[in-house]
Amino acid sequence: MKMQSDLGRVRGLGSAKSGSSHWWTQRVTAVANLPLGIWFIVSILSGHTASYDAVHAWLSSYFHSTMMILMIVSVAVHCTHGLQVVIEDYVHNRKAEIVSLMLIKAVAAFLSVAAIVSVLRIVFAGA
Amino acid sequence: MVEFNLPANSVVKEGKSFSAPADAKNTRSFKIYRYDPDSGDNPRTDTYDIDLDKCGPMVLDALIKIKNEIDATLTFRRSCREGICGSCAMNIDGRNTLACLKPIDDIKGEVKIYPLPHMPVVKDLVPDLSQPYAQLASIEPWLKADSPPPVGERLQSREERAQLDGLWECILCFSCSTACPSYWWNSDRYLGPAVLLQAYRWLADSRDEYTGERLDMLEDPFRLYRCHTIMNCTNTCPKGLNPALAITEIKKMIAERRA
Amino acid sequence: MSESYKIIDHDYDVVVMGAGGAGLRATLGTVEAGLKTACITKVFPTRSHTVAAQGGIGASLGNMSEDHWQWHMYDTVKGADWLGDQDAIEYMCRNAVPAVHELEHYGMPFSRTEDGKIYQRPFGGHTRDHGKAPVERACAAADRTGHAMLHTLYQQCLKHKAEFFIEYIALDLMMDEDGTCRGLVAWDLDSGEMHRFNAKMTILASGGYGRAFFSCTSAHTCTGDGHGMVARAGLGLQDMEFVQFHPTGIYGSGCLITEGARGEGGYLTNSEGERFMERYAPTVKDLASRDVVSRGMAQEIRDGRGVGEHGEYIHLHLEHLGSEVLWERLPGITETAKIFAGVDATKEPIPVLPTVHYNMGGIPTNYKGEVLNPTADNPNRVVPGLMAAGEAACVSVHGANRLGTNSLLDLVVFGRACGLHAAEVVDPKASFKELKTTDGQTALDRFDRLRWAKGSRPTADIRLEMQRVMQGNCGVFRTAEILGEGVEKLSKTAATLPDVAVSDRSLIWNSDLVETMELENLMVCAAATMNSAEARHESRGAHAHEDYPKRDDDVWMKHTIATVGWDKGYGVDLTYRPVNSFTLTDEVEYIEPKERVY
Amino acid sequence: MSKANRPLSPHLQVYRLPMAAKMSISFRVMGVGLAIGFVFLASWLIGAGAGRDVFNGYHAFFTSWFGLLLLFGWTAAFYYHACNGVRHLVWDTGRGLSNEGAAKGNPIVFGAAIVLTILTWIIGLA
Repeated sequence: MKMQSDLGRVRGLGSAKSGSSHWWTQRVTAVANLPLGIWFIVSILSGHTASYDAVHAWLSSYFHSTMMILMIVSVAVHCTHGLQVVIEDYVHNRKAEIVSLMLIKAVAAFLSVAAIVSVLRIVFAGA
Repeated sequence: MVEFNLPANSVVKEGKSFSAPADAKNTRSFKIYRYDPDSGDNPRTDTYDIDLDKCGPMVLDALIKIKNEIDATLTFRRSCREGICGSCAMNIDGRNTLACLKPIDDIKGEVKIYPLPHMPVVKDLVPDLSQPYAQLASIEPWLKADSPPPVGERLQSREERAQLDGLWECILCFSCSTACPSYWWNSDRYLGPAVLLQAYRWLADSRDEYTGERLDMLEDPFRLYRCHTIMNCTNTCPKGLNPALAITEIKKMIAERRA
Repeated sequence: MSESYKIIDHDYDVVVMGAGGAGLRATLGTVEAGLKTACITKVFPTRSHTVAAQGGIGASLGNMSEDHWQWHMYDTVKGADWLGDQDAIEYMCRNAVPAVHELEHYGMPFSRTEDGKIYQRPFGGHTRDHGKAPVERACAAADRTGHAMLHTLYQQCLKHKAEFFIEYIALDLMMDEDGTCRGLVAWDLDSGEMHRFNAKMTILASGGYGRAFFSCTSAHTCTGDGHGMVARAGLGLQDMEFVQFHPTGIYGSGCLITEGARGEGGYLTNSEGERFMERYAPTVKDLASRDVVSRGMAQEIRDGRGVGEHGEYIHLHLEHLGSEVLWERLPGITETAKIFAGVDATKEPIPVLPTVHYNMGGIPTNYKGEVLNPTADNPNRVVPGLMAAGEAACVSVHGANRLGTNSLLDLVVFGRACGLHAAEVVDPKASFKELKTTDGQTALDRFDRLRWAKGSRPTADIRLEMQRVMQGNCGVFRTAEILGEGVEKLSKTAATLPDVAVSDRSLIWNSDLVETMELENLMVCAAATMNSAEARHESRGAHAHEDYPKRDDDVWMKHTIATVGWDKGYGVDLTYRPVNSFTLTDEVEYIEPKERVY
Repeated sequence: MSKANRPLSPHLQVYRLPMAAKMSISFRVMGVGLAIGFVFLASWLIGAGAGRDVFNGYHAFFTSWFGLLLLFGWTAAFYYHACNGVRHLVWDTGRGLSNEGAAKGNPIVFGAAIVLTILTWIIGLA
């Protein structure tokens, strides 16, 4: 049974004096994702992903590999920020919340670094 | 996880029906949420058939008619009956509004009436609002200024005063907060649209000298940033105010002061 | 039976009943003075009826044109038809300017003039230089001035960490054998527990009793609870026959259209399209005081010049003001007209009718807020430990008829006065007199009696009958016959109160029981009003007696004191006390009575 | 009697969600779907770096009917999320943030997302 006063509960631990960075980053990556996403879709439609050789040729280009790495970073950040909000909204078990927040960050970090390494391998293999 | 379903003690059962007098020609059914705190039973919905020819035009008129003529135990808050006190906020026909301002004719078919959503129910249509009231107190909703006031009034230009329009008219009915899914899931930490609108009312007041401190107090992943611009608040406000815009203005102010 | 109630005792320096404008201002004052204060209220503070006030708060700021508090005082005395106590009126009008500036300093969002000052508009009965022409005296926040004020006062109470007991129903006062008030008993709707508030000072700010009538602008909660408590404590109520009809209640719903609408240039017409107020008040026309305008409207309707199918209402025109002015200065009533009359005020006239609006009478007090229990030898005898303010009180600054904007002013000025006086007489260091187990027992007995009432007449039945009698027999026009019949009918209705039926037995949020207790309070008010009116054989202010159409200063320049025998079939004893014919200071002279023309 | 035992009033069960709210929820669902898409994108890239055989495995999956269905879903999700996202960015400036603005924006977001999705697939399949 909750016996703490309403005001005590509402004031809680006070303001975290943060949150604007998260909010701002979400917007910045959203804006970045628009041209990056269009670039990616146009690339697919242009046949750059149609075969192994096409992909290698495509990503050997400095421009396209740079775009790809930027997209990976921007999308990964946007994803983790977005998922974080979803988890904070719905997961109210404190332990589960912390674990899942760490988990999505770890997965995103691993996948994006591995993907970037892969892109770099293609770039340097082609050079 | 957040519970999207109602807890076992809150599941609503079918209740009693009261039919209209035999000579009634223009009848309408009102399906009303009932909860009796003494019985320990689950909440139920009772259905009352009302002769609209012998009833005022608003949903509140129907509730009062039911209380006066059919079932005196029906319990709800009401006071001014003209939309300025904010007492009779409830969920009518699936949306939050004031019973006194909601014409029965606006609703097709059965009129379903529930308390404000996702709140602890004290009895029938009376929710416990102590949490939103405490949240209101927590934002310190009063003028804070250290400059000694002049002998007469503080001056405020008409343009500065116009900044308060759409904010100071809020009647604290909490229709908006209890319409917000984000508030449903996180009302313990998210301040909710009504309280944030009040917070912005003081940020927007040219006479207030604590803008920075107020923003500091609000900048929090939960207090402010749980707003996801779902727009239910603005959509449901019975006074036609725009809490979503007020919250956005707060976010803009915080963004603007960043390097 | 009643031993079973769980009783919680509190000690407070001051207990305030009511959290409207007067209650909040009094609470603020006592808290600021360092007194431990409890504010007991049956609704959350911002839901109090002050919130519905629209047009403005009167103060001679002179922001728009020349004005002086002496002019304001003259208008108030004249509006009151010389029944007001001029010492109190002087106190109010003199303190109006600082009171409004104080509200502004608290953060109240007043509308502004071009040069950034508080906006003021003309209002009925407020004139420049003793009746020469209307003057802009109503300090306004659009047409939601009461809302702005009430929220501002609540905010200040939050700032000062005032203690509120919200949704507590005050049952009765606790009175000592020697007539000292010792606090009150209240019922917590949320938990069902009973609370005894042991207090060195009790301040009643419980509002008016508009709901004694069938059609009124008042909220459902305006049920004269303080009046009932005072009557049950054996004290009298003053000038209850003076009930103000607001000229412009929306036809049908009774919702208020502010007088500020006429202040901004609105006017009334009859079925012939005639601006008939020119006949009744040639100088200020539609901006005459409310009793005059209401009587004019009622006369037009009686003479067959009412508008509508059955000639039952009057038209209020605003459409010529233009939608820009309406939406900026009168947004609230433009909306209200749309919702409750289905009328677009920017295009068509609004159907209106004089509607019960305000009770000039109430609990007698002096200008400090102390409640009076007058005797023949001492008309100014004070009840120790008890004060009152706001519409519940009769100071009397409104006399026989209140001017618009003077109610909000009354609230803050006399709410503040209560705070000042309490700070003066209450010693926070003095120990509390202990409560006896029997203190408050009568309140609990009454509660228990009504809770288990198994009669045959539902509360709503009796209430409706009472409201119909009041509406029909105590209206704008009164005759000896109508009033005599009213006294009889009302006593018959009151006689059925012991046969009341309550169907909810719960202690938690039992609104059926709340309404029944409110009905007993309303009956006290109704009985006092009807009997006081029947006895006053003259016409003065809001009391228009057709058999005695003239004011009679020789006989009736006196306040009525009605003592209601709530336990004796609501019979009423009437006594009288003199009107104070002196001012507070030498700076202004007593304004001698003269004929009242606008 | 106890305050702790008070029932919770119905919420999702009774609230008639306005279109803007439904769009907000689908915006979020699409976002989560796109996050899953990111997992596939990253592993596809890792596969492309790992060698021809691994890549061809991925390629076979994405050109199967199920893979194409997923791709179609992601395309639709992307356009919807992007269009509604643009609306949110506009809202963040305070513009169009009203009942009328939302009502106007709803069909625009929907229409744009549908047109762009179909257009992309027409080009892709051509």
